[in-house]
Order: sequence, then C-alpha cells, then structure tokens
Amino acid sequence: MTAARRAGWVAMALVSAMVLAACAGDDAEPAAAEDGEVAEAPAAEDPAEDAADEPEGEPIVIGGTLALTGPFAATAQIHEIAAEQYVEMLNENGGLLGRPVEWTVLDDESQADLSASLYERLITQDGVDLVMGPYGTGAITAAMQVAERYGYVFPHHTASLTYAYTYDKHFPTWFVGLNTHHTTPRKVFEAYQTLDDAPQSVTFVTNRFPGTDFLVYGVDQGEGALREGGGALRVAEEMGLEVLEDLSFDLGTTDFSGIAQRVAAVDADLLFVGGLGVDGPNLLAALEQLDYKPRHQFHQWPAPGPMLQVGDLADGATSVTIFEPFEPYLSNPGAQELYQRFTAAAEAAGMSYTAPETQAGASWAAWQVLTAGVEGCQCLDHDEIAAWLLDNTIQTVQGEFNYRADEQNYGDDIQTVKQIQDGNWYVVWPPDHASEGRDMQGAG
Amino acid sequence: MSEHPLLRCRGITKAFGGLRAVDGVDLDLGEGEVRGLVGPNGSGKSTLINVLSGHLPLDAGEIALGGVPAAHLQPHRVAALGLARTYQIPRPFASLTVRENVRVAAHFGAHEPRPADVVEEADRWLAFVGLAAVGDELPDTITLHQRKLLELARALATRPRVLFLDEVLAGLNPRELADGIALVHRIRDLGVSIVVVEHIMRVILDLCEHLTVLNFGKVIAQGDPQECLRDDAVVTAYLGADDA
Amino acid sequence: MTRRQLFPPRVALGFLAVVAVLLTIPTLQQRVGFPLYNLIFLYLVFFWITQATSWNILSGYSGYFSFGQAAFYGGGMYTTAILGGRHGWELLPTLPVAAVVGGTIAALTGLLVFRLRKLSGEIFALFTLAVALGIGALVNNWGVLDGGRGIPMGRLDYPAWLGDTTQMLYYLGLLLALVAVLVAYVIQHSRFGAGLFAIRDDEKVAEALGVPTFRYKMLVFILSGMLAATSGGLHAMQVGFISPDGAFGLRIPVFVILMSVVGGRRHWFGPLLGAVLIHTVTDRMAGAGYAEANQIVLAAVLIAATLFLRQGISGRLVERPVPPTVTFVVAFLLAFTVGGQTAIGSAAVAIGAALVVLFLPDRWLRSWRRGTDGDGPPAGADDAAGPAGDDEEPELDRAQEAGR
Amino acid sequence: MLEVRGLHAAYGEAEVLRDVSLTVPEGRIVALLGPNGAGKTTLVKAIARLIPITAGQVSVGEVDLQRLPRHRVVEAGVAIVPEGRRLFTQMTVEENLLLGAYSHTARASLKETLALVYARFPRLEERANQRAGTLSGGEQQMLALGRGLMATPRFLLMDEPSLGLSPLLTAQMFALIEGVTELGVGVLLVEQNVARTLEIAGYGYVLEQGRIVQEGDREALLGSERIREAYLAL
Amino acid sequence: MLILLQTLATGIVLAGLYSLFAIGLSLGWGLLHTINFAHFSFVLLAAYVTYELSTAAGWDPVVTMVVTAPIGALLGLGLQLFVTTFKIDVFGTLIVTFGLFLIFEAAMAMRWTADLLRLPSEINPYFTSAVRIGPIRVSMLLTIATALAVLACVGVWWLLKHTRTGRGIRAFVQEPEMAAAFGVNYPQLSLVIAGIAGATAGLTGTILGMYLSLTPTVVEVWIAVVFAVVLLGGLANPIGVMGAAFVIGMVESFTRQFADPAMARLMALVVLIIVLVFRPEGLFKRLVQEARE
Repeated sequence: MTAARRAGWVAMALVSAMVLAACAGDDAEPAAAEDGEVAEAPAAEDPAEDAADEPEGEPIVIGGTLALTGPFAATAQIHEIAAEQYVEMLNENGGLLGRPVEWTVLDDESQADLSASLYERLITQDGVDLVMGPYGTGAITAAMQVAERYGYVFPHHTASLTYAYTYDKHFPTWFVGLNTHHTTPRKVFEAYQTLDDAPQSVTFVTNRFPGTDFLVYGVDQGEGALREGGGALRVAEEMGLEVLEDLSFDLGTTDFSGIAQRVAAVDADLLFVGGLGVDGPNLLAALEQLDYKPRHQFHQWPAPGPMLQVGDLADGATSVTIFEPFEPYLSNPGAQELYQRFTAAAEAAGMSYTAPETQAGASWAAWQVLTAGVEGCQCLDHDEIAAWLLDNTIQTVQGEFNYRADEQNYGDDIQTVKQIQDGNWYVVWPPDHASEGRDMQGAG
Repeated sequence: MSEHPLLRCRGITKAFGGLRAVDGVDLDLGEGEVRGLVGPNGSGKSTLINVLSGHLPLDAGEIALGGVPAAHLQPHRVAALGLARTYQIPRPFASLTVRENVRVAAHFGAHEPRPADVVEEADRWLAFVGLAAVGDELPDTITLHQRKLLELARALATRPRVLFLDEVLAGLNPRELADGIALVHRIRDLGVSIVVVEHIMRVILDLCEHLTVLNFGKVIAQGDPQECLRDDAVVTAYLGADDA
Repeated sequence: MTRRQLFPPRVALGFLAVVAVLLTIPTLQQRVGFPLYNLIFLYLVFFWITQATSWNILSGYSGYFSFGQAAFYGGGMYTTAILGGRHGWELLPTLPVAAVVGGTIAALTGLLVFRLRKLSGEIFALFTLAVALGIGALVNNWGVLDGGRGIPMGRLDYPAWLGDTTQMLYYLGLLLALVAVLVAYVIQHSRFGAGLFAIRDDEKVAEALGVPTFRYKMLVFILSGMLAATSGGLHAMQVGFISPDGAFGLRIPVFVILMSVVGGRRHWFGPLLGAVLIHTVTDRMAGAGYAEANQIVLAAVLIAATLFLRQGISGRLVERPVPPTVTFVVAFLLAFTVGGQTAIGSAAVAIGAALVVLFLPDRWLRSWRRGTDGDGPPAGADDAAGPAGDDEEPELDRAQEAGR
Repeated sequence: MLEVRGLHAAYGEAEVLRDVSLTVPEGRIVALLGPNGAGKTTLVKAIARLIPITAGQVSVGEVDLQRLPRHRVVEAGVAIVPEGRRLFTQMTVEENLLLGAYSHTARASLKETLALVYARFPRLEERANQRAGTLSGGEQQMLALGRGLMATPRFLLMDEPSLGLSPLLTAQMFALIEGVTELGVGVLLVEQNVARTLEIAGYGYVLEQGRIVQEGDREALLGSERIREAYLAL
Repeated sequence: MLILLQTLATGIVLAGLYSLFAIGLSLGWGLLHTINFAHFSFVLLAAYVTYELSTAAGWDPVVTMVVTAPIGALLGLGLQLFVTTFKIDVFGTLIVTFGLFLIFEAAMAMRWTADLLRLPSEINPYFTSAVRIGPIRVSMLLTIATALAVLACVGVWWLLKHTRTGRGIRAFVQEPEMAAAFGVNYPQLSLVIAGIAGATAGLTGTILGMYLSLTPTVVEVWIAVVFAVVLLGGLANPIGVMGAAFVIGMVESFTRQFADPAMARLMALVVLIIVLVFRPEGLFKRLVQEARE
C-alpha cells in the first residue's frame, strides 16, 4: 500500500463522514426532519377524506427523543408509530390552535445522557414550542430535568419511578398513582383474593431494573414524597400471603433454568414476575422444561406478543394494563382512532405485534394530554397549559385523568388487571372495567 | 585483576531449565578499562550481559558496581548505578525520532549528574557518534549502521560508568569498522569502562586491554588478549579438538 | 520531548487566547442570544476532550490500550450520584471524592496488572474491560451502591456564582478539559512523558535506560483514572439519571478509543481533535435519525484510521498545519453567514472541508502551488501513515534472548 | 548438484552476503566455515528461501529455487537443520518427524522414511511420544536431523549442529552426519568447529564478512593460516 | 442430592452453549492471531437467518444449520482474507473487528429493525421441551447446543492433534519459518481454521435464534461471558474451552440455584479477573504455543 493510496482511503472515509454529517445537519432543522418522518410513515391517506379545517400559519413544533436504536428500540418503535399517527390525525383535523403541527423526533440511542442533551438541543437550539417525553425510565428521568430547567410542560408515557418526579409541570400518562409500588400490587392481590382457589403463598422473581425493582422492593425510607415504603413484597405480607422465595436477576439474563428450579421447588400458589419484555416467556419456557406450570402467575410488563406466542404456558397469566385493544377501553375517547391508525401503521411497518396496547395507549394519551392542555388554555404558554391540566379532567384513551399537584401530579391508580384467557388478553379486574363476560379465572 | 574494580562479579550463574547458560563466571572491570568478552556461539555472552544489566534475574552470584551491590536490582536501578548497554540488534524507540531517542536516555540513566538541559545533552551525544545530521529522522529510515550508532549515543546519554557493547561493530565494512574502533577509544577516553562483545578478533585486539573468553558458560581464559587467544583451551573451543 | 521552556510564548499565548474566548461565550450567549444549545454542545465537547485525553495519557502515551475507561467514568459518576443524589451533598465536594475513587480503582487495577502479573497488550485490554463490567455488575447488585434501581440526580446545590446549570456545567467542564489537556501537554513535554513514550515503544529498553517503568505506569494510570472519574462525576449532573448499564457500558470506552485513534494517540492534541471531530459528526447525525448510518461511518473511520493512519489526524496536521486551518475558518464563516447554517452545522461543514484539504495528496497541493509540476515523490504521507513493521527487529532480538 | 551463484543478501541496507558462489554435490559433505557473524546462517537461510536475496541464483539441478513458492522449496529437495534446532517443542517427537514429511513428495514414502529414521536413531523411536521440548540437547539435535531427513531431501543444510553439545555428543553427531551421505544426500555443513568439521567434509569454503575468502579440499584448508586469522586473528 | 445433580446438569448444558459460542473465537485468536470481535455479529446474523428461514420459508429451525454454518464459514474466510491482505497485527484485529461489529450491528438494525423477533412456539418446540434423564431435566435446545459443542470441540481437537493439516497448523504457529521450510502452506491452512471458526459461529447463531428474542443489540450481553470462556480456556485449546465453559457454567448455575441469581454474571466476571491475575495464560494450557513468547 503506497502512502498516497493510504491517504486517499482516509480522505474518502472522512469526506463521506463529513458529507453525511453536513446533510444530517441540514435535516436536523425541523422542517426537513418532518419530511424524513413522513417519508417513513405509511402513505395511507384517503384523498376523499373531507379536509374540514385546513390548518394554516406557522407550524407548532413539538420535539422529543425516542430510543430509535439501541436496546430499548423494540418498544420505542411503538411510541414512534403512535406519535406519527397522532400528529397525522391532528393535522387532518385542523391542527392545533388552527396551526399545523410538526413532530421532530431525535434518536437518543437508548442512552439517558444523550436524551438529556438532545432535549437541550430541541428546546434551546431548535426552539420547539412543546416537548413530548422520550421512552424509557432513565431517559424520561434525565429529560425531565432539562424540561424543568426551561419550564417546559413535560408529558411522558412510560416512566415508572413515580417518587422521583417532583417537577410541577410533568404530566405522566403511566397513570398508576404516586404510590404505585403499593397500589399496583394491592390491586393485583385483591383480584386474586376473589378466586375460589385464592393463592396463599407467593414467589417473587424480579429483574434488577429500576421500574421493576421499585415495584417489588419499594423505596428506602425518606425517598421522595412517598407515604409508603412498601413494595409488592411488603404488600403481600400485609395481605397475608406467605412469601416463599424472593429471587432477583440481572438485566440481560437469558438462562432461567436455575431460577425456574427454585420457583418449582417452593411451588408457591402465585408466581409474581417483576420482569419486562421477554423475561416472562423465557422463565415460562424454563418452567415448562421442568414440567412445572405455576397455578397463578402475574407478569409486570411483558411484551404482549411473545407472551401470547408461548401458548398454553401463559394461559391464565395476569398483568396490569392501562390500555388494551378491546372493550371497555375501545369506548374511551380517541380509542377507535388509535386502534385503527396504529394497527394499520404497525402492519405497514412490519411489526410482529400490531395491536395497540399499554405502550401505544400511554403514548396516545400523552399526546391527548398535551393537545388538551394547549387547546384548553388556547395558548402555548407552559405555565398556563400546566395550570389548565391541573384544573381539569382530561379525557384519554385510558380513561379520565385527574392530575393532583399534591400527589406530584399523579392521581388515582387507574390500572386494570388483564388476563390471558383462551389465547387472548382480557381485562378482568376491577369488575366495573372488565371486558364483557370476563372475570378473573383461577387455575383451570 | 585490580584490587578495587569498578565492576566486580563473582560466581554469576544463570540456568535455563537444565542448561547452565552462565556458570559461575567471575569478571572484573577496572576504571577506564576496555575488556573484550568473546566466545563461540552459544557460550553465554548475551545471557551474561542480560543478567548483569538486570534483564534476567540471576540464580547465584554477586555483582557490585562501584562498591554498591547490584544483583537482583530492577534494570532501571542498575541503570541508575551507571551501567548501560547496547543491543546486538538495535532496539530504537520506533515512534520517536533519533534525537528523541537519545533524549529519553538523557532524561533518565545514571542518577547524577543529571544534565541541566537534556536537549543540549542529547545533541552532544548525537554529535559525538556522528548522527547530528539525522536527528529528526525516525529510526527505521536510517541505516543499520546508523541505528547501531544510535544505540551507542543512547547508552552514552545515560552517563554510564560501565558500558556493555554487544556486537555494535558487527556487519560493518572495513572503513566503518575503523571509525567504530576510533569511536570506542574516544568513549574510553571519556573515562567510561567498557566491555566489548565482538566476534572479529582483530577488532578485539585493537580495542581491548584485557580479554575474557567464555565457553559453555564458563570462563576458559582471562587476561592479555594475545595470550588468551593462543591459549590451548581457546584454540580448541574455536577450531576444534585436534588443532592442526 | 523537553524544550528549553515548557511553555514557549507562542503556545502559552495560544492556550490563553483559546481559554479567554471560551470563557466569554456564556456571557456572549446571554447578550447576543444565540442558542443556548451551543453551550451544552461545547460542554459535551469539553466532556469528551476530558475523557479522551484522560484515556490517551494512559493508552496513547504508555501504549497500554484500555477498554476499561467506563470503570473510571462510571466510578466517578456513581460517587457523585450517591453522595449528591442520595445523601444530599453539594456538587463540588463530590468531585474530589470522585477523583479519589477513580484513582483508587486505577491503583488497585494497576497493582494487579503491573505488579502481580505483567499482562500483555490484548490481555490487558480485555482485563480492563472485565474490571469495568465487573464493577458495573457489582453496582447493579449491591444495594449500598445502587442495587439496580438507578439514581435520579435531582438538583444538587453548587455555588451560585457559577450561574445556571448549563453555565455551571460549561465552566466546570471547561476547567476539567483544560486541566486534562494541560496535564497531557505537560506530560508530553516532560521527563515523565519521555519515559512513557519509551515504555510504549519498548518497555525493556526503557527500563534498561533507567525509566522506572512500574512507577510511571502506576502514576499515569492513577492520573488517568482521577481525571476520567472527576469528569464522570460532573457528567452525572448532565445525565440526570444514573444506571449501571449506562455508567459502565461500552459506549464511553468505544468513543474515547475512536476519538483518540482518529485524532492521534501520540500527541496531546490528538484526542482533543478527535473529540471535537467525532462529537460534532455524532451530534449532527445521531439526533436526526441517522444513528445507524452514523455508527457505520464512525466504525468505518475507526477501521480506516487503524489500518492507514497510525499517527491519527494530528500527525498529519503537524506536518501541514496552515492550509486546513485556513480552510476551516473560511468554510465556517461562509457556512455560517452565507450558508445560513447553525454554528454547530457550520462547524461540521468546516471540519469536513478542512479534512479534505488535510488529506489531499501532497502532489495535488504542490501542483496547485507550482503549476503543473507534480513529479516529486509525495513526502510526508509516508510518515503520516507510519511504518508498518516497526517492531520486527526488536521482536527478533527479544525472541533470541528468551531462547537462550 | 546444489548450486549457488553470485548470491547477495542484505538486511535493510546492510549487505550481509556479497557475491557468494558454492556447489554441493550429492552424497558429499561440504563445509562452510567462518567466524561468528560472517554470514553463514544468513547464507543457509537464503538458500532455503527463508529470507529474500537481492541478487544471484540458487538451483537444484535444473530447478531454480527462486521461482518456487516458499513452501515448495522442500519439494525441490532442499531441507534444513537450522541453527538452534528450532523444533516444534510442544509437539511429540513423532509429530516432529511427521511434519518433516509434510510435503507432497515426502508424504508418498512416509512409512519407509520413518522406519529408516527410527532405524538410524533408535533413541527417537524410544521417545516417539515424548514432547520434543523435553528431550536433552543431543536428542533434540538428533531429532532436528531426523526431521530434515523425513523430507527425503537431496540436500541437507545443517547449521551448527554441534552448538551447545558436549565434545562427546559432537563427535556422535558428526558420525551421524557422515552416515547421512550414505543415503546419497549432499550436506552443506556450517560449523565453527574447523578441525572436526574437516574430518568429515571433503571440501570446504571459508566465509568472512559475507564473502567467500577461501575454498579448497580438506588438506588445503587445514593448513590454512587464513582460517586461524579469521577465527583468532593469529 | 437431586437438586445438586439438577444444578450440575443445568450447568453442563449452559457450558455447552458457552463453548460452542467461544470455540471459534478461541481458534481465531490462538491460531490466526485474530481477536475476532465480529464473531458476535456473525452469530447474530446467523440467528436472524434462522429466524427468516423458519418463519418465512417454514424450515425446521434446526435444519437451518445447513445454511447458517456455511454462511458463517464464508464470513470467517472473508475476514481472514481481509486480515491477511492488510497484514493487521493482533491488536489491530481487535480494533478493526470491533469496527466491523459496529457496522454489522447497524446494518442488521436497518434490515430487521429494532423489533423483538421471536420464533413462535409452534415452529420452535425445542425452546420449551426438555430432555429427561431420570428425574433430571435439561433444556432440549441447550442439549442440542451441547452436542454441537462437543462435536465441534472434539472435532477441532482431533483435527489439530491427529491430522496432517492440524500438524501443519500447530507447527506453523510454533515455528512459522521452519514449518514453511518443510512445506506448510499456511495461507491455505489458515483459511481452513477461519472457515471452521466461522461455521461454529453459524451454528451458535441458529441456537441463539431459537433461544432468544432477537434484537440487533441482543448479542451484547454475551460478550463478557464468551471472552471469559476464551481467556480461561487457554487459547486454541478446544478441550480447554470446554473446561472453561464448564467452570463458568457451573459458577453461574450454582449461583442461580443456591445464592442470589442476580449475582451469577458478577461471579463469572470475578472468576475471570481472579484467574487472569493468577494465571494470565488461562486455566488450561494452550494446545498450540509459540515456541518463544
């Protein structure tokens, strides 16, 4: 290799890098970013649709980041599709305050620190009018501090460390109450108590992940504004369940055989899986290899598709939800639009599980909250938007939100319990929210 | 052997596995002395140098440099006592220029006197060996001969009292050889004591006042070079048992 | 290597001028009102300069290639997070503690690898990686440190005269970067640096020439750990939410290696250059949904730099300083004023242009200058690319010695 | 006939061999003498194509070795017993021997050659499954020779086979080398040990600083002052 | 007692998967002086291929090995040619293949998106079924992996130890110059090794394709443990790889069974660090060693 050729190689590599960088620089401008997004979105617009109120004027720019790449990208994709669909719907229906809406989404690569600096960029360089929260507890927690620094209203959909969010203009749509580490397990255990074969003992299997860890183990005393130290472990004991085993595992664990053996060995009535994504299916597979099926099983945040794909193993499994693609949720305001648009877009994007459920529901609700605030105060002033949201009941696909300032902007826990029955998810608890003809089923 | 030699080695022994590469070698070096160290291939010369400079731990024996015990010291401590060496195949710092190579040595080496200005010090030694012109070159762009000179300059810049020259003159053409011999004499004139490892006996005769001959790791002759080379044991070691 | 003066007037003035300009930027920002993001952007550049430089004084100068940067970065970050986020310390006192933690991690690791066993290059690299992942796993499992839940930083107090959070990050980030760069500069031009360079090229010969190799390696390892950890501690404020996989993951080591290799590992200026370059590119591309393309391009640059550019960009820049600098300034001004780009966008464009000029074959440049005469052999390029087989002969010699 | 004509070789800029020419007939031992550093090892390596040459030619019969890919030189009939033995120390004795017969030409008669080598070196057969690194010095040298023979060479380049051996072992080794010629193999024997070497070599060359300075038959060389001069400056 | 045996069995099949994953990396490092970080990319690519062939083309996932192994082998060959062409040193290969790893990761993210891809149970019965030995049960999938691992490791061991090719390779690694002098054509033999190493990556990929929900970054969690096995195993020692995998598998299995399961990975790393400190050459001897270090 001659020196000249070496230099040539290097030059080529660097030049292409720079050209790309310069192009990206251009595209990072809000207008161009919109083009990029539209190009990706399915072109399923109906020209016959009556363009009732054509939005006009300066567009309102809403910015945010999502984990478009990296380990959280699988779920963040759902939020991207939901957001695209919502904005498209908004613009078809007259926009916001009569102005068109642009959605600028940047990629935080599943990194909390990147998300934080990208929000700085969106707010202080790109000058977006509004922001939407990112995906993932870490990114949301980091980004919220940026929003707080600049006083931006900060709707967010999937943050789970409720106690950590003290910002007065954050608006969660993972609407589980401030004391979710207390209320969530209580709700689940109450549902199980209605059964004839109500579980008397429980085994916990917990992923060492911020959200799941918090829910099962609660917090240390004096952390945040929580009234309860709690955690599912404590709640179980309070409600008279005997805790037979308490196991935790690392994020990224793939081999569950050892854990499965310990679960099977103690054979508790209820298996409480404080896991997320595919932890549940993997654990179930390992249990199946031992010919063991838990009599009752609860999974915190399972990926909905994989849970159904494991078949009989997951029959009777419960989880908590805030939105599902069936009644009674489909009667909530905006749920039909969400269902139709999301399913079509997810199919077009080639997703493996196309129905909108908790993740898409939370995302949609966050957009509903944001636009409700803007339309409510008829302004883009963050203080006024926040004040309006705190003063009013917000109608969302999840149901009604009543934000309470004294609860760090959380309100009641509106989660419901869902269960896999006959190969599908159904809401089974509380009774007034249950899917038609469905109730909590015991071990069959 | 003088009463108080600068470098005093007794019973130096180093074995690799079962093979005693250096076997109870005694070696003295007086102030300002130039001593030849010769022996057939594999007789243990390089091992001896590696042991004395601290590169290899010795199995037994004593070393004293200027009266200070120098056995079992780390090499940089040995260097601090004033012992420097060159390598048979030059080992310059490849990413540093010739001048920078010498500067590293000027920075470190013997503890005193530390030069006030390493830049001047380095340039002085470059000029001394005749490499001033290639000071800014990288070592791999200069000739092998120049690299050997660089080894020398680098060793000198550590301000040694004892210098081991491991075949610095090998592979030179006759004119370079003459220059090299003159250079070694000039180094001796600076007051540095020198041990020369060399295969070309004429060079040894030109350079050395004393000779130590090794074979199979043992000293087989020691003393006046001419006499050593006529010694029966030496002749046998080199030419074979039944000398013609 | 040692000059007669550590800071010749030209260098000292240069440093002062750059620092002076950088110090005025926050004030300027408030007066003129250009986007606040530029401050954050610059803070991040400072952060990467500090990280890359701290890596480089160990791995670039002494040649011990570490994959374990995250151990220091994460260690510092968690120190600040635990003391500040959990126990309510003010920010500033946590930083010296972070430095001590980083230095301790480095010292313990160094004792293991340099004293107990002399680990060779690849093993050293993977060992440091294992240490970083191990500390990460420990933090993830031990409730006293974290236990897997992550630590939200909340707002830490700091002296009010540092301004708002952004300004505070900016000033402290600048200070750390300045310290790191000065440390790197001073080392490079001192006896210490000469010893490290010697260790990098041939540790045995260095030792024989009197370089106290063990002490020097430990010293530089600890120094590197302290700098990286302090910077990590400060960065905890920017990150906002500290989790084990974020703090001890692969991203930090990957980027510092990339920056230093591309910028040049043998010069204090290299990692600085690399940090500016890589961060600007990443900033312009990653946010805009080009993360994958960005990753591919950066990885390709890493490969190309490893194969063809042993001295990094700084090696080339030292040989041809003027044309690229002029190009950079002109291109920046053009892009900013005429092209209507943002400051950062202009910087990206200008860097691109400067790089093109930097790597134009010498022959072209000469033919521009001298008309059509382009016969001479291209000088410089050879040196920039570096010798391929530097170490063959010493290897041979070492082998022979060992064989005897 | 192994023929070297006008060979030059250099390490970088330093020319180590200058215009070297020599001939080794089949079935004969030719000595290459000279003090350390004269370039003997370099010459052997150059002939075996282990290092590049700058000028000249090496041929076996009609075959020009320079035109062969490196791993086919052995097929042309040139095997090496290198300085310092350079055995595959982690492998067993037998594996070393089998590797000697790695080439396609040698593989054809592998069994017979192995039997032959074992017959000549019964010691090696006793230690067939022992690792080569654990052999004594003399046994190692034997193995190096055996490995060379396994390649069924027409010419064997032996570089200082007596290195590190006691006088008694050296004598035994030289007897073994003499035995090799009975197989019709030509040997280029590089040695420092002049007297011993010339006991078994009928012809010899003296190399000094990269040049052949003298050649001749046993008697001529034994009486040569030039050799004493070269070795001992006497 | 039963629980002890069960834990042992679990550890063994886990070790099988680890050794299958590590053997190619160990061979490349020990014999070709290539620390192939891209090995992980080869594995993931093969996993995606298994997914595609099973879902789209309806193959039995195990059968996809007839495709993934050759793909892996080709990738291995390509890399080896690249490394030889540019004469990259050991350390350089680590950096360069790490770059390749990043490129592959991004490219796979572009092709398969970040979505979780999982073989449905009905076409992947191996995932949930178990092999029963008396009262002890172990995962069918991991048992297949273990069988493949034993096949690969013992096969490679036999190749290196008892064939002409293997002798040539070992000889070359120890004494390149002498091996060449006796007719060893290393460039050719190195391709054989690179091909074998790549093929094991393909097989590993098929197993992981059945074992995991695939995302472009899923393979990252394996890096630490696989390098641990490689380093502990003593380079290019197939039996050592199995032994090291056994140690790591047991440490993890026993930690999961008898201590806090979350500590399993930490314990594995601690074992690695301790061993590296006291035996940097690994728990097992290198089968093939350079004559001079």
